[in-house]
Amino acid sequence: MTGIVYSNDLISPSIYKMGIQLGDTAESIQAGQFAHVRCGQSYDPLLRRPISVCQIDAENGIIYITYQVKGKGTRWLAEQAIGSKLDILCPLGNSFEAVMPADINEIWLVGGGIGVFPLQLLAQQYKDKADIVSILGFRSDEFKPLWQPFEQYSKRVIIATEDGSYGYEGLVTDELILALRAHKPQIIAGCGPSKMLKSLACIAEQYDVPCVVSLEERMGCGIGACLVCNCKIKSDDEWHYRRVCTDGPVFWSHEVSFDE
Amino acid sequence: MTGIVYSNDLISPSIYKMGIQLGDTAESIQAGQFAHVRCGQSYDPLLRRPISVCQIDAENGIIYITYQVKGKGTRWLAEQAIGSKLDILCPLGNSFEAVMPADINEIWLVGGGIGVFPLQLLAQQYKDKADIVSILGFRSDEFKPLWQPFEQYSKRVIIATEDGSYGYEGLVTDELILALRAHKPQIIAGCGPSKMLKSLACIAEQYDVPCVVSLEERMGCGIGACLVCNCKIKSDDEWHYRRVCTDGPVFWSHEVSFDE
Amino acid sequence: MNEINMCVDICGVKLKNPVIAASGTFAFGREYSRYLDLNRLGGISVKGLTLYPREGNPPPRIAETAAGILNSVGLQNPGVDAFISNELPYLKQFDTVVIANLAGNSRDEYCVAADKLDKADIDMLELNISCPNVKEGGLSFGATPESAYDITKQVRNYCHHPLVVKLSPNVGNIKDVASAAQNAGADALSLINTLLGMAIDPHTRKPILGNITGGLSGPAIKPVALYMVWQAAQTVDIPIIGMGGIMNGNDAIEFMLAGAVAVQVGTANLVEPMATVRIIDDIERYMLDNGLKTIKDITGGLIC
Amino acid sequence: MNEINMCVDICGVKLKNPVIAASGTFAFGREYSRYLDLNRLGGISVKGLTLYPREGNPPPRIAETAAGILNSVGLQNPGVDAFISNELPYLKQFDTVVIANLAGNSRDEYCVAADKLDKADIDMLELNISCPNVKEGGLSFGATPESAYDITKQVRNYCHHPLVVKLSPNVGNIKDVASAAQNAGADALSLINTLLGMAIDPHTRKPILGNITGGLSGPAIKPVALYMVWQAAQTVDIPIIGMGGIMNGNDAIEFMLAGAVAVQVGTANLVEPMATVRIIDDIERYMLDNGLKTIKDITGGLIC
Ligand SMILES: Cc1cc2nc3c(=O)[nH]c(=O)nc-3n(C[C@H](O)[C@H](O)[C@H](O)COP(=O)(O)OP(=O)(O)OC[C@H]3O[C@@H](n4cnc5c(N)ncnc54)[C@H](O)[C@@H]3O)c2cc1C
Ligand SMILES: Cc1cc2nc3c(=O)[nH]c(=O)nc-3n(C[C@H](O)[C@H](O)[C@H](O)COP(=O)(O)OP(=O)(O)OC[C@H]3O[C@@H](n4cnc5c(N)ncnc54)[C@H](O)[C@@H]3O)c2cc1C
Ligand SMILES: Cc1cc2nc3c(=O)[nH]c(=O)nc-3n(C[C@H](O)[C@H](O)[C@H](O)COP(=O)(O)O)c2cc1C
Ligand SMILES: Cc1cc2nc3c(=O)[nH]c(=O)nc-3n(C[C@H](O)[C@H](O)[C@H](O)COP(=O)(O)O)c2cc1C
Ligand code: FES
Ligand code: FES
Repeated sequence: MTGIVYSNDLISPSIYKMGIQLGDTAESIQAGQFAHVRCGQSYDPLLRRPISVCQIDAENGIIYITYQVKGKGTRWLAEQAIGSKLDILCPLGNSFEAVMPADINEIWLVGGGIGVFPLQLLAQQYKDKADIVSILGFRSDEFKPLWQPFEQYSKRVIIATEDGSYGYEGLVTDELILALRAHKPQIIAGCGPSKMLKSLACIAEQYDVPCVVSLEERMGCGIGACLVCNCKIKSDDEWHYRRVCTDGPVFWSHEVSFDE
Repeated sequence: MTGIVYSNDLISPSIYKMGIQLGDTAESIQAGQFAHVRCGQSYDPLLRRPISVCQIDAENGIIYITYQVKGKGTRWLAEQAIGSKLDILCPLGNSFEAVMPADINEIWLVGGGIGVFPLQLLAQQYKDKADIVSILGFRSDEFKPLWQPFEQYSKRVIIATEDGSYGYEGLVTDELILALRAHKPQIIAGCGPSKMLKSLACIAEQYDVPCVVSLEERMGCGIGACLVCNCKIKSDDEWHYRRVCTDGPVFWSHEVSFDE
Repeated sequence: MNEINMCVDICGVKLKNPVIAASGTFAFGREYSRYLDLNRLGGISVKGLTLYPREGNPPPRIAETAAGILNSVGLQNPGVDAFISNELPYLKQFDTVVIANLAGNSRDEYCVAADKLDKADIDMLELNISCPNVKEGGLSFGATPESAYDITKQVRNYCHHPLVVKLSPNVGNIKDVASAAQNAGADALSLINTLLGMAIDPHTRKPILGNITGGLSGPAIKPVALYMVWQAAQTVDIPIIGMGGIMNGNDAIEFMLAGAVAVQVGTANLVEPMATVRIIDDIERYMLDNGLKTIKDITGGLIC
Repeated sequence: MNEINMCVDICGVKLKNPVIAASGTFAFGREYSRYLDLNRLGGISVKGLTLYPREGNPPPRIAETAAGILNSVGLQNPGVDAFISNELPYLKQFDTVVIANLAGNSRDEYCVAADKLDKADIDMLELNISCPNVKEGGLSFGATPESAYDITKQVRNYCHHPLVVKLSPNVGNIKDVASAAQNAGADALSLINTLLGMAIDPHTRKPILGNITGGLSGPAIKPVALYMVWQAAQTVDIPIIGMGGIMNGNDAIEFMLAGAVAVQVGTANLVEPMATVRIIDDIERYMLDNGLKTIKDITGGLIC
């Protein structure tokens, strides 16, 4: 499908937020789902890039993605002017809603770095149904624009920065433990680097709180056909490879095998 | 060297004229020389594209190229906005001046289609030294903006169009023969498709008029090192491969072996 | 009349057009049915099947390279039995040719699986002796003319459907392997499978793929694929199905000019789910523009 | 101290850094001296030389492909004698290692030319048994372990300088050819030369190259080259010079991590005349950033 670039702004060091006009599709998207974006007509870069939808303006048919410029694909994205056409497959993936129980009224969002984007849409979509606490970690306060959107949707926002330049100094998981000692929420939803997710899964198990996580893996098709995006999912004593693009990206944290 | 796009306009069907700020280099360029332009940072397209310099604004340090959008490289060029940076090697190649005798005071320019661009700069640079007659062929009158620049520099401009929509209907070489029957100029300078150049070389030989031509060949380095751009050049009974990028692109027509 | 006939006949099997989805990039068709009408395809070569189910290799399984991708899926598949009971009936609903792509670890495994598939309702068998992503088997069968001859001969005994042998480009001389497969009884050849390759992350100093090495596909390999198809076409008399980096109609035509009667489209599906259908349309337009009436007017038409 | 030492020693020849301009893309250095200081280079491998002058193949000799180029130059060169009298003295003015790249049509031709070069003031001989663009000779010598062994052994007799054998990727198993060259007395290996390939213009229905086929180089082939360098490095004990699609410092580092002590840069020179110097600077910055003191800290450092 063709999207039209509606806005494309640098909001933090090497992080851009882009609005894309997608029409009626916009309102059908659930948090955790992603857009698979072709970055130009050239064969270099060749593959689409998966980017989470982080905000929806359903009324105007606009979705927002926030992306860090890392390599060829995201660099190309950053160069696109307002009005440019984007070749997009969207929405792809299962979504948090598809995995979580239906009756959620209290949810803690635990995210690190660029892993906060799918949680942002989750916050937007659950703000009226559930009490939201956002516990987010960043390198420094330069990334303030990444946590600001959470403030309007959350009962409470706890920020940890690695350099202590804002909020608590340290890891987001440390703050989570402190908070869990005081109260156990109905469910935790996490997204971030796989090391962080691994700790999160351990903590959730230890405190016996249900936890869903959104994973990232290198992708090809994004639609479930090429089997390159797999992660190890345990069920009983067995494990199987499951596709992050269609079986996920959201899984129960206790099912994910993080050992690789 | 880095050039800055100064202008980039569609002037005829799929033909763009681009001004590029090159600073002091601009005034040193001779007609027949070309710019070797990198079309983006991607590896697809990978090679630079050779494009003749067709006009110079020495005062402002601006060179002009006119190019037809054919494939990936020229399509990329057409998308460049004013102010964009271009990675350019320029000037490359020998030039008409380097091949022709020093005392030229009468010159006929014979060009076809996009082959007229190096001749345009030749006209600009010889307008005060020599009487210029331009005999140019195009597909139709849609390409009028390609011959208009010749009008201010030439004593006479003869246009042939394949569909007869302007000037004479037919081939530029037919018009050349008619003109040669009336008068033989001191020298002919030609550029265009190789079929046209082959006829031109025959005609020049037949009428015994010295003739220089500017050739095109697929290029790699453009600076004489990779030996991929060769053409067959005769000298006495022998022939040798010569590099179009550095030994040319301008050669005496009687030396070129057009048989391939 | 401007009637264009895009049909091709490969050993008695009629394809409505020469465009086949390549094995491993199209799964069993289901995922693509959301994006295109499977009835439009000349054929579908399904994900490589093995006798028993396989989980495949550890992630990451894909690395992007310049104009190409490396994959190290390693034949993750549900096994031949599950294919026959769960996937084949789905595919047979559509009016397109179903090609079963078969790989194995041993001669016996190939033969038992070939026998099962042969008794099922497939249209052709594609013998994959060129998968670079499994330790034993796969590529090792396709690496020399002798081993290619041997495995083709064995499987031939169990296969009464047209037998397509899929060749590896990781060989010294493609002509020898092509001849060997033909001599062993192959009804057709398909080529190329992926080129062995590798990618390294200079920062972590580790290979990008979990399996260290992988198979290179996509536009990057097109010149190599085209060369090998051209070489094979000059060597054998049986039909050739060409592939390797086909992204658009012009690419497909180049392979047919070089001697292919049909083409497979792989990596392009990962980039653009509608790629196969767009390529069919492109070929039709090329035929119209050039006044060609049948695919025979293209195949082998290279002038040199 | 932050002293970085970029020197590498290849069989007793000292290169000030591991970056060598690849044969056929750098001519005899003259053209590049306008763009960069030749003294900065680790070495220069000159255009492939033959005993007698050669005109090379008919044009067109280059076709751009996705992230790559096909070339069919066909060893156009002035011959060994003219090289020694006209080009070598020019190159010897610079403080860089001069590598004579040698090709031939026959064993005798290789040997006579090697003898002439050996007596001249070169620093190393690179035996090109992998040129895909000449009918006899070239590639055919590098196609099998046996023929590679034989020609290396022959030339070894005439070569008292370090002998680098340049391998072809158009083989079934690079390990076998690498071993053969080592066993025959090669002091070092360089790889890869170009992959055989082809490009067709669908409109004219003709091959784009005058010689129909050509050799593929550039970023497109990097994954294949990296794989082969890694394979060779695990097989032989002699130094390996890696190449194939190196465009920047990271690419060079990947080859060194895979086991190369030095790298050659080819196609990149055609795209950007300053490529070699930029790559040297990139490697230096990588070493600084990662606290590495010598190239040995990179070579073979792949973690897997
Ligand atoms: C489901 C999902 C959602 C994501 N959401 C976001 C988001 O909202 N914002 C954001 O900044 N990033 C997100 N990412 C990561 C993003 O896809 C990569 O940063 C991006 O693909 C890098 O592309 P590049 O061209 O900049 O980098 P390159 O290094 O040039 O990429 C090379 C290849 O590796 C792949 N790749 C590299 N890093 C990653 C990664 N972390 N995950 C998956 N593939 C990778 C690329 O897709 C490409 O195929 C998400 C990833 C997934 C799987
Ligand atoms: C000395 C010289 C001067 C030129 N001056 C002009 C000019 O002033 N205006 C203009 O429109 N064109 C000019 N050309 C032709 C121009 O270089 C090609 O049209 C252009 O390279 C096509 O690139 P592309 O990416 O659009 O096409 P693609 O088809 O994508 O190109 C593929 C490859 O083929 C090469 N190629 C394709 N056609 C030609 C050709 N005719 N000559 C050389 N290489 C070719 C490209 O450079 C590239 O390497 C000149 C060519 C030469 C050699
Ligand atoms: C992700 C992926 C999985 C593949 N799996 C198989 C397979 O199971 N069996 C097979 O014969 N080929 C497999 N291939 C190879 C393709 O069928 C095809 O031969 C190759 O990719 C070259 O074509 P392309 O460049 O169009 O992709 C796979 C390719 C890719 C990219
Ligand atoms: C135009 C051109 C000419 C070449 N000529 C030679 C040659 O004469 N001798 C040789 O050994 N290799 C030759 N090569 C191969 C390169 O030296 C190198 O092995 C190959 O191009 C891969 O490296 P690259 O991808 O960095 O170009 C040539 C390559 C190109 C592109
Ligand atoms: S990316 Fe293809 S199956 Fe997930
Ligand atoms: S383009 Fe390299 S020598 Fe002319």
